[in-house]
Amino acid sequence: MSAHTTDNGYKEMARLAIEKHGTSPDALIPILLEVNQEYGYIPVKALTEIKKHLNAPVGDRLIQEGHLFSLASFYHMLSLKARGRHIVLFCESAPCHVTGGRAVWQALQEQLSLSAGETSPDGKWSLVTTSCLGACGVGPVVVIDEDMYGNVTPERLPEILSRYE
Amino acid sequence: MMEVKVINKRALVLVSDDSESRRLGSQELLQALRTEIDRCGLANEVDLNTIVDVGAKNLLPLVIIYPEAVVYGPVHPADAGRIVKEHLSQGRVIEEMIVPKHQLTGRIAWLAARSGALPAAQRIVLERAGRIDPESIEDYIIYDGYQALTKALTQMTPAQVIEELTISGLQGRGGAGFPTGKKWEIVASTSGSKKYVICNADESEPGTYKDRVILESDPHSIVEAMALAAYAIGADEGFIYIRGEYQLAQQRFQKAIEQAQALGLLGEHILGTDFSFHLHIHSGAGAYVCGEETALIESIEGKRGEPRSRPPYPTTHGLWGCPTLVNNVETLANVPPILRRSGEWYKKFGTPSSPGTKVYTIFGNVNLTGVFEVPMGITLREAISIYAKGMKNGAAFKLAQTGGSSGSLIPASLQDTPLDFAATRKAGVSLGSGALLIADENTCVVDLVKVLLNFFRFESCGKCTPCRIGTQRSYEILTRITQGQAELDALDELLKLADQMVRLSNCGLGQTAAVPIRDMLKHFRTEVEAHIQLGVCPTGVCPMRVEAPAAEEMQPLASA
Amino acid sequence: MITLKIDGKTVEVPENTTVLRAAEAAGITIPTLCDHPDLTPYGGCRLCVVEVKGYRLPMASCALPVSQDMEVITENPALAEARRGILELLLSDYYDQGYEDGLGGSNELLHWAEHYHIDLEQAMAKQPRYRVDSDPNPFVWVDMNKCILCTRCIRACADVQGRFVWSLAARGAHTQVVAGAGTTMLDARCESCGACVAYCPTGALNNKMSLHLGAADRKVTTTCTYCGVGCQLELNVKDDKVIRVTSNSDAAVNGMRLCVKGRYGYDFIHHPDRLTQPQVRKYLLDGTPRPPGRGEWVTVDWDTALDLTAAKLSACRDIYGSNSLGILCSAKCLNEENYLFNKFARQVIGTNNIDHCARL
Amino acid sequence: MLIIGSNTTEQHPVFGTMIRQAVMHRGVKLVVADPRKIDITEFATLHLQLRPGTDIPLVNGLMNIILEKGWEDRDFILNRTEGFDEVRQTLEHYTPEHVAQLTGIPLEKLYEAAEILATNKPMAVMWAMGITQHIVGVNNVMDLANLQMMLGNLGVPGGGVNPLRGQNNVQGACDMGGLPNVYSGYQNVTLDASREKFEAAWGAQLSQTVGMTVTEMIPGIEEDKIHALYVLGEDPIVSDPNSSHIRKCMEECDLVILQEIFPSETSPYADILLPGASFAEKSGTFTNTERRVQMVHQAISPPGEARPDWWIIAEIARRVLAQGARQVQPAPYSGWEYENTSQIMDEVAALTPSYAGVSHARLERDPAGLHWPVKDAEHPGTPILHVGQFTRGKGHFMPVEHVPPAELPDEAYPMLLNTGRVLYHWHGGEMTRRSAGLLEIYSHAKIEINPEDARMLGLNGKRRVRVSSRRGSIEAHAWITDRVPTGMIFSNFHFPESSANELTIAALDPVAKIPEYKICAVRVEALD
Repeated sequence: MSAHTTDNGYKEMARLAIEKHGTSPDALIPILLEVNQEYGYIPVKALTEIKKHLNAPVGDRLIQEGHLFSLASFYHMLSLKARGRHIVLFCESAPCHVTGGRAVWQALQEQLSLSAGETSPDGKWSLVTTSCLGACGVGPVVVIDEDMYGNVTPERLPEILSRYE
Repeated sequence: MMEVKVINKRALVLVSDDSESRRLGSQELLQALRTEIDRCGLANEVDLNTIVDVGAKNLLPLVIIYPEAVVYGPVHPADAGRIVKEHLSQGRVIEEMIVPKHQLTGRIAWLAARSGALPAAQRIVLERAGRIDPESIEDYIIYDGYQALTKALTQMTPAQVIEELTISGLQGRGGAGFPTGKKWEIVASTSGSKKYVICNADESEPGTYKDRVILESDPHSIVEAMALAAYAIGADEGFIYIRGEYQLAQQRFQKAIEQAQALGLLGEHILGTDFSFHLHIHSGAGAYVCGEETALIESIEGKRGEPRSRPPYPTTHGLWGCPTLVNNVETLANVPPILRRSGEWYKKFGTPSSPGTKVYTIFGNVNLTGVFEVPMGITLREAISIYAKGMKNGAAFKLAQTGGSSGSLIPASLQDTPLDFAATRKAGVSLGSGALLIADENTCVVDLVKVLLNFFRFESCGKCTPCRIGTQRSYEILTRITQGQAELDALDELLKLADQMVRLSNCGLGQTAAVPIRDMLKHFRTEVEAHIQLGVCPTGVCPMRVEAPAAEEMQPLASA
Repeated sequence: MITLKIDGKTVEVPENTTVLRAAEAAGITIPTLCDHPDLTPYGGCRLCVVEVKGYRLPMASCALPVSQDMEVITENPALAEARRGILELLLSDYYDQGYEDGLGGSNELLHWAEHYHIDLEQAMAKQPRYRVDSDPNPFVWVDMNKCILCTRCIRACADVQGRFVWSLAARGAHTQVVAGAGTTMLDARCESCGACVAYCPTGALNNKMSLHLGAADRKVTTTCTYCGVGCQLELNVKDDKVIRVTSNSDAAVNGMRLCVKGRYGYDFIHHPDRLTQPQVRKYLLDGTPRPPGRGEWVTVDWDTALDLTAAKLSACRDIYGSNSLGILCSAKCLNEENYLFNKFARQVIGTNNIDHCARL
Repeated sequence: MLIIGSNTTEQHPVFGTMIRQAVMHRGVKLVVADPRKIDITEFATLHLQLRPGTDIPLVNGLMNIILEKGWEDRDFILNRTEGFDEVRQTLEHYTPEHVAQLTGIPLEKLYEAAEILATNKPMAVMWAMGITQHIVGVNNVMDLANLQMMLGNLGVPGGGVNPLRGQNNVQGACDMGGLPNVYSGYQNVTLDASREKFEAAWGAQLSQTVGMTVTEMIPGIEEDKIHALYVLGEDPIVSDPNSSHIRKCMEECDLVILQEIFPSETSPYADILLPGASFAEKSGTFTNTERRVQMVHQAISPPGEARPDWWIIAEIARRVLAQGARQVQPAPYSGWEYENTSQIMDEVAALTPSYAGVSHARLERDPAGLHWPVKDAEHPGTPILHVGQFTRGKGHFMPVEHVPPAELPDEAYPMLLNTGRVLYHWHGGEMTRRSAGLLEIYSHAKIEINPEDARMLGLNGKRRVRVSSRRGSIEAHAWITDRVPTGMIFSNFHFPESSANELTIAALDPVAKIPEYKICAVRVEALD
């Protein structure tokens, strides 16, 4: 999350993403992923900047912010809301659920005082549910930023959460 | 994180125990076997269980031993010592006791078709997994890599490539089991100056991660397979749509593409021939529905992953409207071995109706979780006993769900159904992606199905009415049942919703979202009714009271 | 051409026709909500399902291309049950606050619900999910509680207007139609052409100016008064007032298309500033010299005004000659009126001093 | 397709939407030549942002390139046209380099444009006031015709020179003889045969001399040539150039009769105000820009005592004829007794060859309307002109040379003013300013100024500007936008309190007498 959240920052980000992926329709989602990666979410202003580079019909449509917004809201890896410093991903799929995920989810919400999709007022945590991460062998699974924790129990949570500043 | 498990050889012994078998001494046989197993110190390696309804009376009581799938019968208590010593201890099949295959009837008739070789020797898809450096093309080449491509480009016509696949009997491993050779044939015979090959690596079925293992451990096998596919159908461009969460797989695949390009195995004039093929990675961005091939194509085209109406199918109107071949990772992984050896060779594995191997992931309330590759046609009971080393904490098996969220709920009574395309279809069970979620007696089926529907109502693309609204209404009813707020007619309503989803949805997502509901009401109706009529959750999982508002408020995204 | 059988009738249609359009050509109406002949087929609502020989499940006829020798059944008890199911599902997400909308009773969802005898009261949602009137656009009323996500508005904005204001946001049970990046319509570059309203089958998008005005007594097709394109539009009249303007697919020039002025710029007709009485300057009636600034206005009857006009014009002509008069006719008036002005200038006054604002 | 001098999506919005769809779904290649980055440019394959008033150099330059590359349609030129060699000679000075310099369009874009336009057949040219409202308006139009003849794009579907007429019935008003030089159907007043025909029909002796245009009549008041004006549904104060001069003239006019639906900026200068009917309150026909005659149907009654304009003029005509010196003889069409407009159209048809087959009854039967010429009651109409042959026989190439605009920026008035309309309003705004919703969206005049200029002018967050020309000045809100290039501002004339026509120059095209609305020199100052 290094890009500048200034008008020029968005401009530059959009320029680089377009340079890298091009302006054909199949570049749209990669561009959005790139922006999301950079900012941790997709600021609407960045959409506007991207749109400016697509100022001619792409395929059978003219790309407007609306289409980019529509994509960003469809795909779960893309967020339209600013997120906390640490993103807690909880797998809510059945494999984790039957191995004790239900209890972990309750505990996680209580300990962070957050519901799904919320970000704490101090901007430290965002709690996000996800579908299967393919680590079902060690469910229930919680991922914090880049770190994956398997076989999580409610009891282990305080220790895990305490590792993050 | 997850490694490919080295599969321990363990055995599952099933003794027929219906009334006729009992009359003929099956209980005594069981006792004798248990004694012998204990005496030989094999109690931790062998699972002993019973089976009913096995057909032919003159063979009773009979004994089935997995993984060899050998059937002995009739077996007397006196034979117990020999079976344990020779077969279970020393691994020697007792030929003279084997029931001739043509005598197998009833629910074990399928065993006649089963190949008896040991699973460990039958790795096709995961042949190199864990044995080579996935980031080294040299390793891949040393282990027979790119031989199939070389052979195809230099010695075979595209038609011959397809012919070989057709002979092999390979079926799509994405879940539907469509014959791969036939699919290639259709795309090859569709006219069009531009065609595409797409590898569907948007592996999103919960619990399924076999494709990730393949891509992470043997990426070149997919590069090679896609090039073969392109050659066969006349494409010069391909996309692999890899799930966005699979960062390592994407990195390794990217590296594989670059290495292959550097060696002239991708790009223009591959191996000096007229054949050119360009391969791109397209990252998913988090949408289960993009596993549906037309949604995946829409997604590559920079749109929301909304499945298209079919027909026309991608084979004729796919990416950018061009004929497009879409195959799953596992399917493609089978292609180079088939072409390197032969279709006939491949057909020797698995069952006649479903040749080859299948890669499964197994997890849930079992002792050992992981990935394993076995011939088509093992039973669920085998998978749990042998590969997952039994149920965790000795709890009783209650149900399995195959194939991720969209799969079937398999009750204990169907544990002995062989897992191949034909047999599962016949039993009304979907084999799906090869995920095996094993749940024990502490699992509440209503709670589980509620979780599944919660998944679907968010993963539905929202395009068609039955899926978008049907999943939501079903979820609401299930929630009411877990809260003790439902009346009995809720079950009729659930069935009606399930029927609408199955019959009227635009794509497989809406259709399969109904499967768990139907299976629940088919196999576990008593348990569901207990929630409603007695006001109790038999497993004690459901709250049986209103904890939170049943339907969440939906906030418009618009600021307005 | 492709030949197929629909409900036993042999139908011949061009390739790539959808089954729904082919049925229409054969005079068979298949219920639909998301389909419209002007728009790209979508296949979302599933109301139009039919049975097709060779297919296990019902197929959405709006998105299914015809094929040679296809056999289609468009209605039977099973299909009727399926449609009832779809309508019930849609209604379970449809909340009506109870106001009289601006469409004048052309709600297609309710039409089909009544057709299939659905108990609306029971089927409709009991709670709103969105704010009613959620967009400040002065012409388009937005009540997403009535939205059935048929996406006709989105496709109308794309396929007809080419503006791409509307799109779908989120997915699954949370799918909704939003303007731009979740902004207001105008911020999403809406041109207020009203195409989305014209295509909306439920009134989720509605004519704000026509709310509570009810159904029209009659619709009068006429030609738009603004630019030179000559769009055909329908003036919806009630109690001798224009209460709404609608468009019609049959219009040769414009079809369903209209611009903001054509569809919504009609309220000047009833503006209180309208001149309703002939007026003349008082000095003319008094026969006194013209005061500076021409003095005050007096309202008179037609005879007075016309006689005075005629007298003054003849006097001017007789005193200064025919060419001392200038006649400006109008590019806003009828051909017939312009012809009469041309005749008036040349025959009655005797001058060729006639022109209009073509140059301006 | 070439769009030049037309802000299509705002001025002819429905055509605009069709062009957008053609680009997206039919793959039409669109070249837009306009000094401003108007909305349709986002659909353009190429936008040629030419300097205002350099249309002729641009078109000549494109033709120069077309000849250089051998893209011209030699068969068409040979068989269907004449005068090509003279044009070829003229074009020689318009080298791409020279044209690039004159127009400010980069050389490579000129080549690209020429290639797109010449190699995509058929190619249509669309233009509007941006072409005609110049002192060289007629030459502009002729040059576009040259281009299309050179490419063989005339008389074919999807080709042609397609003017987009400004007002709803400009075409009809012209067709009906609302011009100083022609009777209905463009029958020339100076041609004896025409005049005699109408004299016989109307039973009166008719003037042989061409009359005055609107742009001559009003200044004619000052020169004592005009003493009375009878104005139907027009607001010269707002819509004519150089408003302050117009006011002065109107002030002096002895008699002004105004027939209108609203009090206007002109009504203070009127002596008699006659309330007319709006389009919803009368029946008859309009003729659109495609020459398509379509029905207008009465939907409601006129308010109060208001009456349809045809009724009013007929009443006046009868009364004028009843008194005074001028006499009319009995003749087939000398009378003014009309019960409805259908009877009037029958008279038009009888006297106007191009409308001969038009009748209300026929239009009611075929709501798609009729494209004139409609030669008789059976003739189907003529959607495409010049198929196979031009009206005059062979198409004539007219060599056209560049003439700079009448007034260009100088030290005192350093910026260039371009004028036009916006989507939400119409002409003088008489109707649209009385539509609550339209006014809500676009409530006051906005002057478009380039951000760079805004910075130079020290606008710096300030909202309002004063714009002055040699003829007047207005104050309005500034809209800082890169729609306009530096050195140019754009203003509309929908709002009388800040109408661009206070500033515009009444320099006229010598032939068409159209004022040069599109270009004049102004000075811009930031306010408060």
